[in-house]
Amino acid sequence: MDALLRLFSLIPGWDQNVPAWASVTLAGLVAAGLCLGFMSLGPVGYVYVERKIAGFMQDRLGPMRVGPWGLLQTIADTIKLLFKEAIFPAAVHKVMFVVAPCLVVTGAFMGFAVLPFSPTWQAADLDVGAFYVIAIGSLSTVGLIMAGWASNNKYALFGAMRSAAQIVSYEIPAVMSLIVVVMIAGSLSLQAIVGEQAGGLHNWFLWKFFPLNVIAFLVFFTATLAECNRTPFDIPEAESELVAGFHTEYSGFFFAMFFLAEYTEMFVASAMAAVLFLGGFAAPIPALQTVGGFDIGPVWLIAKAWALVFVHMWLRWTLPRLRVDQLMHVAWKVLLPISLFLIVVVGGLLTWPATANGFPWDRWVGWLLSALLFVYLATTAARAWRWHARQVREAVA
Amino acid sequence: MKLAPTLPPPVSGVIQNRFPDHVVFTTVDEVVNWARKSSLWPMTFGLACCAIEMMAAGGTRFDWDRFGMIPRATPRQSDLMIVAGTVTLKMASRVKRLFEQMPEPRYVISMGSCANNGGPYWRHGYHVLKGIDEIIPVDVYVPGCPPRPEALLYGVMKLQEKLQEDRVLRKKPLAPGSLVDAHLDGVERAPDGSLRIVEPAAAPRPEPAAPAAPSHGAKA
Amino acid sequence: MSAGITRPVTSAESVGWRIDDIGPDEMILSMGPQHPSTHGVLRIELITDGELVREARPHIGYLHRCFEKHCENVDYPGVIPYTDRLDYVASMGNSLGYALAVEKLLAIEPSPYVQTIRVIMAELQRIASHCVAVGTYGMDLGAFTPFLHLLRDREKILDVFEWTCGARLLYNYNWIGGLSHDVPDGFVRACREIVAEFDKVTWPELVNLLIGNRIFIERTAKVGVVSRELAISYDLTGPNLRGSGVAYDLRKAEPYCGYENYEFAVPVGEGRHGPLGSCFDRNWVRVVEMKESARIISQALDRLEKLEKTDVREKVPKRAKPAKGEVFARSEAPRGNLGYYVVADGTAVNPYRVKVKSPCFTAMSAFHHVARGVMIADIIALIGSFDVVLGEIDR
Amino acid sequence: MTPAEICTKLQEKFGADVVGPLVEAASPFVVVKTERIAEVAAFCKADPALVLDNLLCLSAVDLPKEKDQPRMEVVYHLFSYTHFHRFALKVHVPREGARVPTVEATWGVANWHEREAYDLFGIVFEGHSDLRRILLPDDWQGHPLRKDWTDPDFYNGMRVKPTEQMAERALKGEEFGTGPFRHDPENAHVPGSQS
Repeated sequence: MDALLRLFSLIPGWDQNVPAWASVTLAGLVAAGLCLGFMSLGPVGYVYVERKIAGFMQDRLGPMRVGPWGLLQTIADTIKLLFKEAIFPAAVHKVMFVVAPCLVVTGAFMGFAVLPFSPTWQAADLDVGAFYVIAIGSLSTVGLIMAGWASNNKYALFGAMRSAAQIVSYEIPAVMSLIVVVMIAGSLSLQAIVGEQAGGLHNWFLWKFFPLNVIAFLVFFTATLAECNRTPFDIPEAESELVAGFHTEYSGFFFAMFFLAEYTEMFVASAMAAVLFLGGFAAPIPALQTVGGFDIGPVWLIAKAWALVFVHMWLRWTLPRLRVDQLMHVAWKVLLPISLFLIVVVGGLLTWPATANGFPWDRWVGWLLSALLFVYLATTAARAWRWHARQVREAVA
Repeated sequence: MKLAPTLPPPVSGVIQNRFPDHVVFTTVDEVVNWARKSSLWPMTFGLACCAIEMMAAGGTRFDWDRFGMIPRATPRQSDLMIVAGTVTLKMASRVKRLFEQMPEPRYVISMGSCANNGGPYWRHGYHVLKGIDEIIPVDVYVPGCPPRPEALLYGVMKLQEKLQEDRVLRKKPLAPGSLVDAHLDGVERAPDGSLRIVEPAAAPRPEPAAPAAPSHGAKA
Repeated sequence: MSAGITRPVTSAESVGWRIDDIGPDEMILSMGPQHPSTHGVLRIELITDGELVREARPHIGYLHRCFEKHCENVDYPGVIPYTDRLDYVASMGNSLGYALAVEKLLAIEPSPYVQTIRVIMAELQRIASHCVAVGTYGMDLGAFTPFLHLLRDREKILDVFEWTCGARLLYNYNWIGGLSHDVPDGFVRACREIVAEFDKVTWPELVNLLIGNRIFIERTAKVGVVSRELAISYDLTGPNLRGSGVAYDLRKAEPYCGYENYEFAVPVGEGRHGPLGSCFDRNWVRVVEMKESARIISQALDRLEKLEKTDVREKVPKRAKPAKGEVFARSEAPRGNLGYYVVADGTAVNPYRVKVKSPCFTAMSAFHHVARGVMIADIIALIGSFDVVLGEIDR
Repeated sequence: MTPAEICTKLQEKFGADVVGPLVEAASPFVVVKTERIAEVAAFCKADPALVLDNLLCLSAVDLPKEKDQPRMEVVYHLFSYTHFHRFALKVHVPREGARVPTVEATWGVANWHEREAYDLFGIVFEGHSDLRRILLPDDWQGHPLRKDWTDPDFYNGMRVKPTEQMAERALKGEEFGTGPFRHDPENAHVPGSQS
């Protein structure tokens, strides 16, 4: 918005003739329009990429006939959905049935308001930006429950209840691991968080207190995966169980809105992970931050977010899905304790008197605890891998 | 005698089928038709043997995703119903309901002999529907028992060809090849030029040769 | 407008539960007949309390194609195409069972050459059928990719079938007393390549991608336990029975088609990750069986090369008209013991009565026992683990 | 045990209620008195020498033209997973008002088999917990596998028995579309115009 306002003041006579409130409103509208455009066009890319990735993983081609290499596939899908009949079954609650997809899309879309694409390209630099994203992200829960309830369909209701339980549960580990970052950065503002990480790869929060923040990143990523209802946490719309979950009764463009929201949420969640742990718009090498005098921060952020979106897709086409109780087990008994532990240790490391009695306690205790956790996790991972390998070996033998 | 299903539907949309043939509307129609034919989402709806070949058509070697087909589990989000397999009398009402649950425009491919006309169960199948066109209209019939996946894909391509000729914004002729104002039983033209279905009682309807009351088999 | 159904079919629903049957917190969830993972047109009514299933009741018959009526109206060889359509995922096994039953009535013994080809075809079909079974099972649990990989490898087997008899899915291959076509030149080599690729690529990949996956094991290992007694009382057969730890395989116990000449193991469930007889065990038996089938094929191919080639239609009767009598013959189809009860009245060229004991029918009849107290997601896992094919349940 | 031994054992226990002698066929069987079949079944399963714990198949056969007496038969094919022997029991029932005691309590699988026999033959199994149609719809009339069955013309407005006209069309190779929504080349509807 700052950038837009500065752009406006370049126009001769603007500042004199246009009142400030009008400038701000106009800038807000333009920023919203840009975000909306970005958000609506994004899924065109993601869906195509997802289908191509699925094709690659499954030894087939994916879309090929619509445009060169099927590039126009998603556009065709969108036009078709626009011209499709929107069915309102007789027994639905019409108002809620219509409001629900709008609410879901709004929730996904509002996350864009604080995403920092560069020091100046940000719709609003809120002081509580990180908190805002999490809070607004749960707006979609309301939409999903409304959709499930208004549909008057048992499968839709199941999907809605599942998604509510899932999103509420997974928000907690996500917030906890976010707190770790906030404590390190000392601010909830996303600009400040990225600013702390500027100056190259080694400054990313991912490597801070190695390996504590790597674990925090994994917890955050897993939790957002669940919040976006992606495999292995896609139980709210589990196709083989609940037909299509909460959007079973939606057709035409209302369904497209859910689709849009899902992919947008995926991008916002990945972008948030990139901002919090991977330096956001900061380039891995400071020299690459600008090209020909232009700040290419947005490119870096989008590239990092897309890399994480790719991991989402990769997981989706590899893993089976969990059952409801196993899902809750993962959230409450695995992710939450880990993230609480991280808060305690990182908090301790940050507040410990730097040198008590002339001895660098913070370093030593910190490294000791980190080493313990690392050893524990490494052995767990190794055990899991050995176990898998044994299964395969025994099976093949 | 004109049969009821060949009637064009009443014009209900605000812009649908209301415009004359004009370069603008023709182009819009073409774009919409292109989008519709490029993104035919079939319903995952397997009945019998043909469903296995349908799965194969969606599988790695034949891969109907190349045509932009993604199977959807719910009828609300699908455009195409592939009736793959034998429709029994017990299942027929469900198939009809599923078809009715699909949003317009919807298309039906009848896959395999059983769905076409009862197939090998035609003569002695006391519980087999003699063709899916007894209950729902069909766009493309794919013969075979079961048809190969290539045959199904060919059927899809035939449907795409057919779709490209559809009229979305432009007025529909009452029957292909006839003029716009041609007369058709059961349809009348309102003063504003739109088409209306007249009262069903007035429309000639096919009378089954035998009384519709089920004549019972031998009772014990 | 609609000339189809003149009155709504409501009475068919009346067999469902009444309002008194469900508690205050419970509801009835109707799954099917059109549902992505009921493997066809199965309908299951569930009484659920939230995600928990208190009671399940399967309804079948949505694919009742009057097989037994057709058998009484066509002649003996004419039944074979209809048997193909019973279990349409494993047609070779079905027609083999019928051919064996009628051969018993007619007292025909096909030549060893024919029998060896039959064994090869049956075992290839077993691999192809289990590919679909295990693949769709993975898909039921949310893993899409293994399914497509298995379909890809199944196509190679179908290619061989197509090469031999011209059909991909329903073959009409096992005739009474012989086969419809001899195997083509180069058949042995093609089969060897398939078996080698299966052993080297498909199978390890399947185990690595799906069966060894922790989520897959968690979802299946403690779910749907079928005890030995329940399995026998409900006549579960094939992999479903062996998954409960009963090492009974007709190919070993009552060998037919010269199965006694081959060396193979009968895999049974071991309770690897949970109680014996769980969904995992049933699925695991299928996975191992594929490997054993590959072993049998290799041996049968060796045998085929050594055997003297005979005309495969040599003993096919011109006019099959058995004397008055009846026979109940079983064979080990991929889904279990497929039994044909054939009654001949000695005067007609068509069977007087044919009754099929289908393994899926009996497996489904035990479903309500196993489905008590599980979660909705487990219902899907259960249906998949029984590996039912509706064409065979409903006939 | 051989079938002969099993037969002797049954005759020892049930005497004249095992009606016929052992019939040596490809699948040997004895005929049992209809009223006692449930007890015979329970004995077959419980007796340690028999342990016929598995009901392989329960089939019904309609024999309207049998010389001595038109009747229906219910055939029980049994198997033992303990001794690995097979045996078969048969009961004779009249064609009209056939009633057979259920063996559901002995073999769980009999539940569905008996429902199927009821559905397709109209044999009533007394004491069955849930005797209703299994394959055909509930409002179906008649029992189609009986030999005197003739196809009805319509079921709920859907054609069951093909007409002569349809048969002619099929013979001429005009295979597709015999229904009211049939494909009519002269009046082929424009796609998307279905209603």
